[in-house]
Amino acid sequence: MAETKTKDEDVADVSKAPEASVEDFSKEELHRFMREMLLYRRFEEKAEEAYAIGKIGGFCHLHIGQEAVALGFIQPLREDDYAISTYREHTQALAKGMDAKVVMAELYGRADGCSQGKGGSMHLFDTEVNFLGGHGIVGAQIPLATGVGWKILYREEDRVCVCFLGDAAVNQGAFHESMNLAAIWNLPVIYVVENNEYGMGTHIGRVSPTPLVQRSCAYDIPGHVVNGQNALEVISFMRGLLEEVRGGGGPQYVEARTYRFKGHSMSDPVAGTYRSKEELKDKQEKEDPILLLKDQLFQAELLTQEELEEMDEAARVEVEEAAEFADASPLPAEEELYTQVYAELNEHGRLFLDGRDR
Amino acid sequence: MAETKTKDEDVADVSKAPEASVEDFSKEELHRFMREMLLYRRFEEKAEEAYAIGKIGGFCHLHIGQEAVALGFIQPLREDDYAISTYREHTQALAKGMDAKVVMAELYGRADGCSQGKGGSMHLFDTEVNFLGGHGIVGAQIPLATGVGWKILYREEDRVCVCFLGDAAVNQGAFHESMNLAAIWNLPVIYVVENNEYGMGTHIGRVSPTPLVQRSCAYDIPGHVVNGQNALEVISFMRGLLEEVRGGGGPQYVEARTYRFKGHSMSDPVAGTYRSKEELKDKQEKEDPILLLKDQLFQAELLTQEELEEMDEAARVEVEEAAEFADASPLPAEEELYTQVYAELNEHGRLFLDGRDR
Amino acid sequence: MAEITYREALNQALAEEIERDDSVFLMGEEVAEYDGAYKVSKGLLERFGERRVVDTPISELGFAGLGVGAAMVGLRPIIEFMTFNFSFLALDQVINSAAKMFYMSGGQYPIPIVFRGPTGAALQLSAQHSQACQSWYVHAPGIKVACPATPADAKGLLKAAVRDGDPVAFMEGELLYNVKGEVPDDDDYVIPLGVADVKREGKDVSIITHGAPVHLALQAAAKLEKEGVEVEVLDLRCLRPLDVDAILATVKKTNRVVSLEEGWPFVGPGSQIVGLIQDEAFDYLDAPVVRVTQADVPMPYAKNLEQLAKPDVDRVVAACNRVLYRS
Amino acid sequence: MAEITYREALNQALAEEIERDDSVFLMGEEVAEYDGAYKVSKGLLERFGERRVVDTPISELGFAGLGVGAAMVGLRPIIEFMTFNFSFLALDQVINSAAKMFYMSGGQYPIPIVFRGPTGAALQLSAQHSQACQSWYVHAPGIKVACPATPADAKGLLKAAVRDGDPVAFMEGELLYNVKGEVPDDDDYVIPLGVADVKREGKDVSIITHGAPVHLALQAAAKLEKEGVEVEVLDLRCLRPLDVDAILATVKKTNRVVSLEEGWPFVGPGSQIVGLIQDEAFDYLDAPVVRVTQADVPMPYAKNLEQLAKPDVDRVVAACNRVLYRS
Ligand SMILES: Cc1ncc(C[n+]2csc(CCOP(=O)(O)OP(=O)(O)O)c2C)c(N)n1
Ligand SMILES: Cc1ncc(C[n+]2csc(CCOP(=O)(O)OP(=O)(O)O)c2C)c(N)n1
Ligand SMILES: [Mg+2]
Ligand SMILES: [Mg+2]
Repeated sequence: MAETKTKDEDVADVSKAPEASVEDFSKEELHRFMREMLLYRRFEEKAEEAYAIGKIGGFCHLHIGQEAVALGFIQPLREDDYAISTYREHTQALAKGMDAKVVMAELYGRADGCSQGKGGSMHLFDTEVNFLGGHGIVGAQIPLATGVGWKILYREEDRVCVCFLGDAAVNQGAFHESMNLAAIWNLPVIYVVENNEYGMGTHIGRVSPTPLVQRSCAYDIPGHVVNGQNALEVISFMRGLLEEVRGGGGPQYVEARTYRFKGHSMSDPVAGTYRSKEELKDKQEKEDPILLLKDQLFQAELLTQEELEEMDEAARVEVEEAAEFADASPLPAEEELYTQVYAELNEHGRLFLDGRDR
Repeated sequence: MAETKTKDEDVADVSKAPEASVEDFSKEELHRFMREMLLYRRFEEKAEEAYAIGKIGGFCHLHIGQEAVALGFIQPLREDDYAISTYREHTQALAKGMDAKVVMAELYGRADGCSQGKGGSMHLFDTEVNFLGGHGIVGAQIPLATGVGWKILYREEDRVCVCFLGDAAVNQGAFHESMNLAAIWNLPVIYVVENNEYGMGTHIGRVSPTPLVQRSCAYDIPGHVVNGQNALEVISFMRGLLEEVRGGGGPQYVEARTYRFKGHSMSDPVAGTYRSKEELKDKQEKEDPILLLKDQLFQAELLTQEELEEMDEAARVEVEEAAEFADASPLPAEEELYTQVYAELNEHGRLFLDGRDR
Repeated sequence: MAEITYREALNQALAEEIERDDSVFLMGEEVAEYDGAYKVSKGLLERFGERRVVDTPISELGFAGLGVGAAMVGLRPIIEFMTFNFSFLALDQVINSAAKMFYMSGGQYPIPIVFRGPTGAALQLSAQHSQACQSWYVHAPGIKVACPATPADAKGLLKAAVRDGDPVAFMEGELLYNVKGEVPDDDDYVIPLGVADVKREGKDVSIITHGAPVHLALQAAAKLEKEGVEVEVLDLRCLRPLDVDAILATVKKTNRVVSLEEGWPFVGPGSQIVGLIQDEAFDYLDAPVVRVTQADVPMPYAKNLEQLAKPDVDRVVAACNRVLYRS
Repeated sequence: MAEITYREALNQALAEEIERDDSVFLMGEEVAEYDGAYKVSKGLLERFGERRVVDTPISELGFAGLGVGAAMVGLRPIIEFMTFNFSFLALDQVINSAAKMFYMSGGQYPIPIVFRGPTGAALQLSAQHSQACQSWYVHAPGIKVACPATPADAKGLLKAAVRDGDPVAFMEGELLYNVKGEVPDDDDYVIPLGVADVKREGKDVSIITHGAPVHLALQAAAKLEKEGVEVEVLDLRCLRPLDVDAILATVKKTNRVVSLEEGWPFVGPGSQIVGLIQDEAFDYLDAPVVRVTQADVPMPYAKNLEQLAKPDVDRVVAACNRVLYRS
């Protein structure tokens, strides 16, 4: 009886992203990367603060620790490329070009939020920059992304769709069906698994028999591993991958190894139960994507402490303004309860059956 | 960028079943195999006939051409091992030890049918021989089989569950989720894909980017290919596989390459639309599992024409008796409409809300 | 006007809409090379090519979700479920993605998509293949539901559904595909969603129904006519939008109502009809509405049990007699 | 009798049943090491080990089907959906496998399984996480549905569900987990499925409800009491079996009914209640039944809109006033 592959290192046919160095980028680019990641970080910290005082409600999933994945896979996109994600999508929305103001206002559930306060933290959308949400059912965005890829093929466009999913989502049937569809039609979709090691309290090792990158082998979709904490590595890897896909290379599957520095959501303990405080501390010290980039830039003398502080201050100001904007924005008008349920209010018949006055 | 595997031959890590020869079996066994397959074939022919004259209704999916798969994967089982299948399960039911009479009566929709006439062709069940159906939703039996495997683990039993599925079913999410569950818990389930090349009118090559055997690679579940038309090959392969699984080898995935000689169901053209008459004829001539076994036995002088005819006559008689039994069996009593909906008729409250008299 | 089958009417609607609007495509299992499991898409692959008429793997969740994604970015997919029985696998994408996307995106992403296929029982297909799926789809706001009973309605409503800006569950009758009827040739023969149709006028009792049982209602009406009872048959045609005016009009006209549906009773569409009538026309009823539904059991295979389980003409007649206090 | 929370009551029921019967096990996402997303299974892994309390991957269809398969061969699985919102992905296995298996196997394979988890809206969880799933489960025969509102009912009904021979969809209230109440310590404290409970006696008007809104009904009753109106609150506790006798009794007692449910109106459980009452107690009604439901829209995130969308005390009071012709 043949044995198939066992664990880890011996996953066949996987491309590991090459290491990147600061020389591959202009100073201006590098500064932009730093500014972006600082914005994401400060934004999430502000959201955490706002949640604590009840300005934000419901579920709220922070991306702190995973910023380089958002930056790296989105920064190289064109504006007309698409991105779609899960409920842990604040920083991706920002990366795709959404204004911190409308994102924060959405988290606050206000009329000026990107989804007019109807979606909240898990449902950020923006047609302008082709950010397609914000989806709460684990795995559900994967077929949606596949449909976006189908449309690109159908319209013969020179575009790409990037689909983010969590490590736990690969176990959903939707993942499998989508990969197969993307493979048979050679769709221009890049499926990025943000492997932050945990789905809520479950370590991926308990629910996957194989390293995640191996999951695309069944469909002959190229599988790649990238260090999701190293922004430069992710960006240059993604630039290459995009070229490949724009050239007709078809669907790609990437495992971005990363780590979440906060709890799963606001009600989840940060550490101490399903993961140790030491594990977390170790990661925070050694694998913070912002510190890593800083070190790279400092070492190459492409950034000074002063510049960094200036950037950080700018990020804080932008986030502060976003929070003020959100706070000043009104609650949605009561009439909005019944708007946007249907795009077309047919002339005949009743669409709403609750017998309430409207 | 690494390329993953391409088509066919170069699927890594696949065990191809070794060829088997008549010497691996006793004459008595070999005769039993022949008798069994003749029974399956004659049974299906009778079903076809009965359908034509309206004795059988609804959907009816014949297994003609695929008999060696049923024989080969079920014959080596013990009675307390489990088998579960799709809607194309007549011959598997017979192979597992169900009486042709009660199977035929079920196809006729009669009170003496194995499912009392309530299930029909697609829903054959028998607790006595651990035949677990008969399922009509493509892929739905795969999680069920996985649950049976779970129960074997839970009860620490020395049993195995064999799960049959069609080639088209591997594209269902249920397949993927089940394989993953079976892999992480090392369940004693053998998933047998009967690759008859078509799912209705769709050739598998149009809906799968890879050879089917490759589909288990994502979970490190051993993948095997077997020639599903060669009964002896299947049987000896399965005997080995069973030993492996009983020894704790965990889930197995087998692609049995076979071919369907009839239409998908009774309303489907046998050939001439999605497949050519030549293709079919060629398969029927060269890959009929019964003819193949006959040739093997004749060549080894372990079977004479006379014995064969006798066996065939016995099969015909058994099937004829089954049809007579079915025909003589009454329709289910009208009261049966409301029985077996619930196993427990709670003392309180109303379970049936149709307001009909009962 | 030509007399064509329900199947042909659907085929015409598909062909015309695919022709008319290059964002429309048809996708599903066996819809292309095989011409559809029920031959509804016959000839469309040949005519429009493999981008517009697309065979899929058996992956209901996947291709339904794919359709929703494509609709987010400007296409107008028609997703065929070979039968709605199999659509349970895709329900998450229909309800949680399609029906809610427009709302939760604050009006940014409308989802103009049609999910279509037959629903309800055919003949002896047994428990897993004999389901009337209306309730599962009509419960959630954000989606519309149409259930044509005749060739003309099939064509006009399907065209309306394809042109509509919202997700529409379009439920056909497997046993209706061969039913014939007059259908206007007009390329723009569109029946607005939400308009019920009086399929037969009458003054004594109203049967309110939709989909395949419309024909049962008409048969019952013909039977009762011989006994001097004039039955009005109101075909709702759509469940959402629901033509409440037409319901109230027929109630006020006959004061006696039978609600007829093909599926199970508990929270079947008929329960909502009854609720609506008691809410808005309580005083017009001369008798409680009587519902005729499938027996509250999974569909049995045996011919005799299946017949017992399904609503039939005799039950409809008996229900009419009951609300008329005849017997 | 001790005062414990709804969460603790469920936890006790689980522990006792897992202890009592070695064929019972609990399986779902985060149920073991994490103690359950809502901590309902706290301590059970430690106590019973990893075969009896089992964490799964996020694969709702897979592990629901696994449970059904295990039930076919003699186990009694308790499958937790982290919330019923996610159960759409598994609906095919619940309806097409669990609910129909016993019937289509001619009585050979009963499926004693419990699918449990919270349903309905919590606080600002938005459209995809705020669904009352009763209608999707109660429509199909072959399954039973229980929806406890209090700690005692939670315990007694869950124990009954686990011991029952059929599939039971056991729907909890996410906002009820911290609700406290007296619960008998008795290891055999079992409340039979199908028995409604008068949570408050009254003679002027009946509120018929189940699940989380029972508490709304009681609040409304308290409010109305101050105005001299005596409200009876009937908690159905189960939707299938449905305690029709209790419904008819309260209708005959008060002659005025408000039906209250947490979900959407169209074919919500309340529609069936209205239908049932008009069918079997038409002449006892002094006013049409008034339904209070969620607004017929996906649940919005914004706090103010969410409040408007949900049924609330004022709406219930207003509905009572309406059936009483007060205002
Ligand atoms: C279908 C479904 N099942 C369960 C949940 C509850 N849930 C929300 S997030 C989550 C964990 C997902 O983990 P992962 O995919 O690794 O993403 P991460 O949260 O780590 O970013 C679970 C179980 C859900 N939202 N949808
Ligand atoms: C979920 C689902 N989708 C579609 C169908 C309709 N259908 C029945 S059999 C079948 C083809 C299955 O092909 P395969 O798995 O290869 O098995 P085979 O019929 O060849 O034995 C289809 C599409 C179904 N029964 N269930
Ligand atoms: Mg994760
Ligand atoms: Mg096949």
